[in-house]
Amino acid sequence: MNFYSILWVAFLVFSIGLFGVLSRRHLVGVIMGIELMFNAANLVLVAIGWAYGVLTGQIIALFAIAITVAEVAVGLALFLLIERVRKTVQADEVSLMKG
Amino acid sequence: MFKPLTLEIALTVGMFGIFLLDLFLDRHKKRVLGIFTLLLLIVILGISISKSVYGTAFSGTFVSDSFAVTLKQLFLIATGLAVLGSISHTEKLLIGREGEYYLLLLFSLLGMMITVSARELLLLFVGFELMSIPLYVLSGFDKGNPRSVEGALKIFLFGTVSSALLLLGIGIFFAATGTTAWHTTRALDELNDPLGTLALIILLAGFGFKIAAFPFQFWVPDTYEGAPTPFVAFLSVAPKVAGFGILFRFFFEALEPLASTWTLYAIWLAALTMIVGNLLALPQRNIKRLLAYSGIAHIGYMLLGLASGSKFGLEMSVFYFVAYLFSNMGAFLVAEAVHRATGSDDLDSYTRLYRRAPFLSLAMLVFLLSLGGIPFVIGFWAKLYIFLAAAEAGYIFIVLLGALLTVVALFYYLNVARKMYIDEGSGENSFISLPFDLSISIGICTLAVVLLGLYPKGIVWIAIKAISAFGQSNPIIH
Amino acid sequence: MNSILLFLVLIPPFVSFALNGLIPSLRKSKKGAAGLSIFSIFVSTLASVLLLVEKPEVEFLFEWIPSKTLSPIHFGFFLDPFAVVMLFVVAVVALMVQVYSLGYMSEETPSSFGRYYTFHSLFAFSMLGFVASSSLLQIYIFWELVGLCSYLLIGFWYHRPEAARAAIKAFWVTRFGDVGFAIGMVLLWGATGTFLLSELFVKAPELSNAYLSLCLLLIFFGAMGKSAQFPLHVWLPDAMEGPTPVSALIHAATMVVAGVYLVVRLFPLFQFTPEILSFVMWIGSITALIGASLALIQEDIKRILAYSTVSQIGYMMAAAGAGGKALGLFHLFTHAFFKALLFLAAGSIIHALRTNNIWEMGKLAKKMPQTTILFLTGALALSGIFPFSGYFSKDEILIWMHNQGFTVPFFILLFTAFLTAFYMFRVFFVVFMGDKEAKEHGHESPWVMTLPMWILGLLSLGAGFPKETFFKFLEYDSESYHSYLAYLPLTVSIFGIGTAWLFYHKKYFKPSRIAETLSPITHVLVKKLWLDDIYLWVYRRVLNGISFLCGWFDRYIVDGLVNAISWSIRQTSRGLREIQTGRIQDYLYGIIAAIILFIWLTLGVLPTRDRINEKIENPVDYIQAPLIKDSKRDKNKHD
Amino acid sequence: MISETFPVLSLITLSPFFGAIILLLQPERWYLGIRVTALFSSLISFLGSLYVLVYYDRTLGGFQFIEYIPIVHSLGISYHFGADGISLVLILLTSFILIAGVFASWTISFRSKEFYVLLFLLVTGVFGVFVSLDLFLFFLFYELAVLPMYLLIGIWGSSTRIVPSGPFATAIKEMGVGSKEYGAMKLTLYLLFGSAFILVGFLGLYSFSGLKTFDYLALETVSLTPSLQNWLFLLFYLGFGSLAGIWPIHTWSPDGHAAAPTATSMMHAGVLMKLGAYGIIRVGMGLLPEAAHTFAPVIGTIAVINIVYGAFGAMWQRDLKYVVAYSSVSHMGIVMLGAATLNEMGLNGAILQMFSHGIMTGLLFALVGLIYEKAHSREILRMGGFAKRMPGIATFFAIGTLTSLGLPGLSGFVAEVLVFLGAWKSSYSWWLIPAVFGAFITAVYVLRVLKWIFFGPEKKIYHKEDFSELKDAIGVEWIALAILSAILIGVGLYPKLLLDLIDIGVVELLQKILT
Repeated sequence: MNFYSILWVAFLVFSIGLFGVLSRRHLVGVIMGIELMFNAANLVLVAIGWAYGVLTGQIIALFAIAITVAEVAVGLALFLLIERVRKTVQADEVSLMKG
Repeated sequence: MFKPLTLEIALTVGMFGIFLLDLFLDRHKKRVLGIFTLLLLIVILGISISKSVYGTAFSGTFVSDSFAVTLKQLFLIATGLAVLGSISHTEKLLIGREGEYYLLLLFSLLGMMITVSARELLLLFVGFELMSIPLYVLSGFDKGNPRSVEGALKIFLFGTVSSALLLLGIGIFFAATGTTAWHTTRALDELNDPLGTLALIILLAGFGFKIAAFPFQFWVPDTYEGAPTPFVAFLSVAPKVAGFGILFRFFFEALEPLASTWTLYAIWLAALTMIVGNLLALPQRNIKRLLAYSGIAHIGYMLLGLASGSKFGLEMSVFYFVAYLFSNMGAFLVAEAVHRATGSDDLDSYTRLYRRAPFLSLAMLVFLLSLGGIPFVIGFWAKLYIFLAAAEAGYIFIVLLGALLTVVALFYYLNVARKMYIDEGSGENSFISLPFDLSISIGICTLAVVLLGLYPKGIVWIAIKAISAFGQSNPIIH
Repeated sequence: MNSILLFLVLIPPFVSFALNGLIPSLRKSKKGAAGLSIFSIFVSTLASVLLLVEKPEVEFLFEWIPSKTLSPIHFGFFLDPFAVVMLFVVAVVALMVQVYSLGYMSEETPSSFGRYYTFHSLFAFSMLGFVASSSLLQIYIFWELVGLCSYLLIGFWYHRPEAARAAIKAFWVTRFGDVGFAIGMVLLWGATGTFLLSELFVKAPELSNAYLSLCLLLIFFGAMGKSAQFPLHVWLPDAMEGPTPVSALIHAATMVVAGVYLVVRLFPLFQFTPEILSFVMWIGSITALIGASLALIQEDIKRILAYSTVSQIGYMMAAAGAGGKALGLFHLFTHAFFKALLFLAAGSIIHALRTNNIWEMGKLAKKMPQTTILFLTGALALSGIFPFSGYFSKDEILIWMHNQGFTVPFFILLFTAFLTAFYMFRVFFVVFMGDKEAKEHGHESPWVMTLPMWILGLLSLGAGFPKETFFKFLEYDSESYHSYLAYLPLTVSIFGIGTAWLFYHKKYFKPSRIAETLSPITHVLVKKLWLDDIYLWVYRRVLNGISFLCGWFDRYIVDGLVNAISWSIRQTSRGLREIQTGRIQDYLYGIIAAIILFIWLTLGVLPTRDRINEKIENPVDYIQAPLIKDSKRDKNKHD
Repeated sequence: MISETFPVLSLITLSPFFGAIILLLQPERWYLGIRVTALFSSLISFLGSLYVLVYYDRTLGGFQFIEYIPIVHSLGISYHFGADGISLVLILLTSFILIAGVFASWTISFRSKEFYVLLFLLVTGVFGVFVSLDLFLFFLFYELAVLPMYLLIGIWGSSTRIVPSGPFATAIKEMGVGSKEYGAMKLTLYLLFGSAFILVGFLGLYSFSGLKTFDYLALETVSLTPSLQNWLFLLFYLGFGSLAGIWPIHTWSPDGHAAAPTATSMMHAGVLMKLGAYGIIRVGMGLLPEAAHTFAPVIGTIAVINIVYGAFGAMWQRDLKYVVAYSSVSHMGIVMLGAATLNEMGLNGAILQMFSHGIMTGLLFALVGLIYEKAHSREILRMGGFAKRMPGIATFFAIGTLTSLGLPGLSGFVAEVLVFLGAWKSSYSWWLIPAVFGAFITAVYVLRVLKWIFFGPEKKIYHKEDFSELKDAIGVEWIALAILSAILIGVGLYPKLLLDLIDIGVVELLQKILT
């Protein structure tokens, strides 16, 4: 496997995730996109770590996974709150404030 | 070996204490938590003055140099002011949740303290997240308020995407250099290949969220509008300074070979941010949104310091942080005070304020003048120094742009002043009485803005000392 | 000693003005104000008589405006015989008029009475200062000051709209002439570096003729305005809205002849420019004719006298222009007395009858015998009848014109002499011999009014006799002329009186028939040559039009642009708000935009740091003002 | 080099400042105390300015009464005061206007304490600019002189109505042209725009001179490349020019003056506009001599436009304050023309014109304020025959207008003549003709205004106002008028009094420019 091809794959996954974030209307879909982006980044870290033959990448990836979980936890709590207050979980309907 | 970590450890221990206190305190007595928090912050601030906190830990990945300590002191002050402004606030809004509120603030503070000391990307990332996640929660702390929740959603999504980018950036940086710790490998020659530049771009895009420069500023006004105001005062200052802290350290220490590239980015970001921030602030009718956009504009000015690419520029930026901290927090705290009296953030509620609350309106005027860069208050020196730095670096036209935009900014600042002092509309005439804690915090800000405006030399000295941390190895880049 | 005398002439009126001006209680005490003023001018008169006797050459200077790299400007006084004569004239007439005013203005309120005398003192000071000035700049200063007094005194009854309008008109027109004076003065200074007359006279020959001509032409333009020469004479008839003594002093005897005096005073310069002198002469001649013609059809006694003044100043100008500066001054000398007399007499009538219209007067010879005699004296003098003073001076001028070979002007002036006699005696016959009964019961004026008139009457009668002495005093050789010419002007004048007698006393001819016969000319005269209409058109259409354009342009274009810019900034910011859609997913595009921006910058699509900081050319190259001299621009290019 | 003598310039400058502080401590309704304090502190400045005028060593020349204390050494900022002939005259002007302004606003009772506080802050700024020898300090004071204006106009000002028209009608309508808030905001922003240019210029001088100092005397010694000089000069010209009211960036001045209260208009038209001209002469020409040469034609030509255009603009106005404001634009043109001549006569004239115009506009605005106070109207065409009811005001108004049209014996004449002489001596002699013509137009419109307001039959009752109740000025109001008129006449009669001083400064300046 080539050094750059890993990056390309990761980039692709990242882009898919970003596309998901930008295009999904449902907030859970959005957060899934974000997960995908994180995973792409993790992929890079792990792969590069492997390529360099050091453990740094894997360690960072482990941390990253934990942190992602924390973020998602906060996010899901927030979505519940939104569902309760605004009676919707559509991303584009949450736009009280603008301009 | 833990000496450099003294502040962080002290904070953590204190947080644990507050956590325990929170568990055992009666619902109605939780107000004491604020005072404890404040005391804790003051103690840590006291410790930070000591020389013993300097040093490195974790084989150099954690550094407590003058730059880090100075910024930490700023964070502590900002947090302290926010806490002081919140003590009487919590009563109304957040019955029984003071513990969470203060702990979250302190967690965020801890994250900031770690980020500005980090010389390693993993540590940086962890600190960054530790700083960010509590902010998401705090933004939505006013659970029943749809605006608050919406603001929280916006900062959360923006922040998370930025985190993902940051992580990707770390990966690419790792790919380009083979390491994530930049204190060991000084010669990062590989950075000059496209991968290095890519890492720079993606990392900057990730950090951009924190400093809220254009085009990362979108979440700012919405979140500010919705979130509890004392927290916004904190949010508008501390994380921004932390973001700049990261940028300064990372760019100057790690990305030095790419200096010509990132100064170019910075100058463009600075120019665009100044323009967009000032222009968008013009039509605002809500004081918090207005201050949000004006804050964005100020980020643009601070970026000029980075863009000048010299130590001089950084010094002047640090000066700017101080000026911005007191002026902006002060303005937000006044907004909080007015909000409590009138229940509104609308500019119209400032009409005839000079009759209803002479001290408050005078303080607001001082803050606005400081933000507008008017002589004899600290904001003027901040603007002047930053322009001086930019002019030194040869950006005379950007300075001209900045100076002209300052005038645009004065338009909306003076509009507030007009509401307070000139307009004689009919309306509430009753005297506004200030809660004790708020008047103290506003008083501190006012004094700082005025006194430091009269004697800026001390801050200049502190700034020079802070930046001396980047000392030896960094030639002034032109 | 002599300079003390000079100061005795100048200072008392100034002191009187200052005291009256500064102390309201003095000003408001009728007797105090008038007494002080009259006393001061009396002192001046005495001193001026002494000067006349001593005939000194005084020059006195002090530095007024310092200068290190250029020569400083001095202030001072310089007396020559011309100035001494003029001082005498001014002081005497001013004294007479001020005394006369005691009676004429007696019905004024104390404060306005005081104001009147304050202005009179200022006028006396300014006029005397003007006469004695040693430098061109100083002449200009006093020149303007007498203009100011004229303005203030014409508009003395400011509550009357006509008076206010006439005052402002007088100031505008003379000021318009002064634009020329000022420019000419500056030009002259530019070439010689001095304002001092004595130095100017020395340096003038060094100047190129064309340049000097230009300067003098411009200065003469000022004189035309002040001395009511065609076509700037339009203000003088209107100036009759002021109190009659003022008309006598300022608008007949002294201020209006300042232009003549200026030409005489600057004659050492004018003599180098024959073209300008002949221009002066022609203007004078034409003015004389036009003034006299316009006087023919007026019905207001003061306006008749005013046009007559215009015409007589034309004589003086013509004489000066023809080279006879002493003759001009001599006519000025005599004219001052008899014209002042005429005005005062007219004032006496107006005072008694409360009207200016000659057709509302009549049979005054019986009611006001003294006034009648005095008016007749003045009229005879003006018409140039022997042995009255006007005979000597006017004759002298006509003969000089003839002898110098200026035939056409000579005939113009001769014809004017005829017209002069005619219109003067038209007035006389209508007013004093006419059979119409005046509405008001006419009565003789009090002695304070008649006494000055008698003195002036004596002067009008006798001022012509010491002609030889006068010329000798001025160091001027009068030519002897014992030819048929000597009797020609007299004959013409007597013929004019006779005609008036036939027309207006005997009613042998009907004036209206003549007017009908000559209707085109009458029409032109009735319309006053359309000059007023032209000036009004210039004021209303041109000046107001430009001011409208400027004002409108400033408010709606220049300032409009400012507003438009700030408005467009506001609109931009409102438009820019649209990017803040409120939807979080739109916000996230910001990050992508940033990444694209960074990539662009890296690839050099947008201006880079170096290009931002590119050396920018000299801004002067952008401004490219055609004003900037080429050498300068080249020099900058080299650097 | 700390001054061994008494720091008199600091006294002059800071006396109003401390006056303001003392005022702040006084109870709001104790009017007499407030006024007396105000008078007292302005008197101190006045006496100080007389002191320096007398004790200035004329044989020595140059900057005297130097006070020098370094503030921020690393940035080359210091507390550096000093005055030469030019600044002395302007200091004197300021203190005269200040005293007259205090008297003219004696009767203000609406928030009078704040009024005086702001006014005194402004004056501190003005004095500071005139005595600063450190560009940084200069800028600080400059800003201080501009900013209080906003509140002064906004709170105590008055509005007028402008009919939107022309191609930018929408903008004019939506910006609220004519209201006092608009006037205040426009003035402040305009001037701060100017100060932005100035600041950039100062920073440019700081960094490009290579000296890393803001010290005027040090910067004088540097010679910069022509291209750089031209750029900096352009910045200064635009920056200071906006305050000096040069065409076409003068439009803040009519609106601002018209909206401002009496003392503010006096201070503003009388002194503040001179700050701009002073800045161009002192900083622009003094530090950038070659650029001064290069730009002289541009400055002069624009000045000539100012003169004629301002005069015609004033002629069109029917609002008394606008007339005076536009006449200021015209007269500032004379100042700038004098500066552009680059010779002794012209520059002397320019400085003297600053002084004379300052006093004159001060007088006129004081009178306009009085008339407005008594007649409640500024519309010229609605007035008439006021001379009968207010002979005193009429007299002083006449003195003011006559100075304005350049009547000899009053100070305006001397200044104008000097500028005319200078213009003819300069390389662009044709400037003389429009300048003189502009003076003629001035005569046309000022006399017309005088006639419309004071002469003619009394308009008894017109619309709602009853003018038959008009009163003349009373009490202390006379003092302001008398002081200013006396100066106009005094200087007009014996200009050498001031010109001796001015000449010293000007000759030194010229030596720098011409070599």
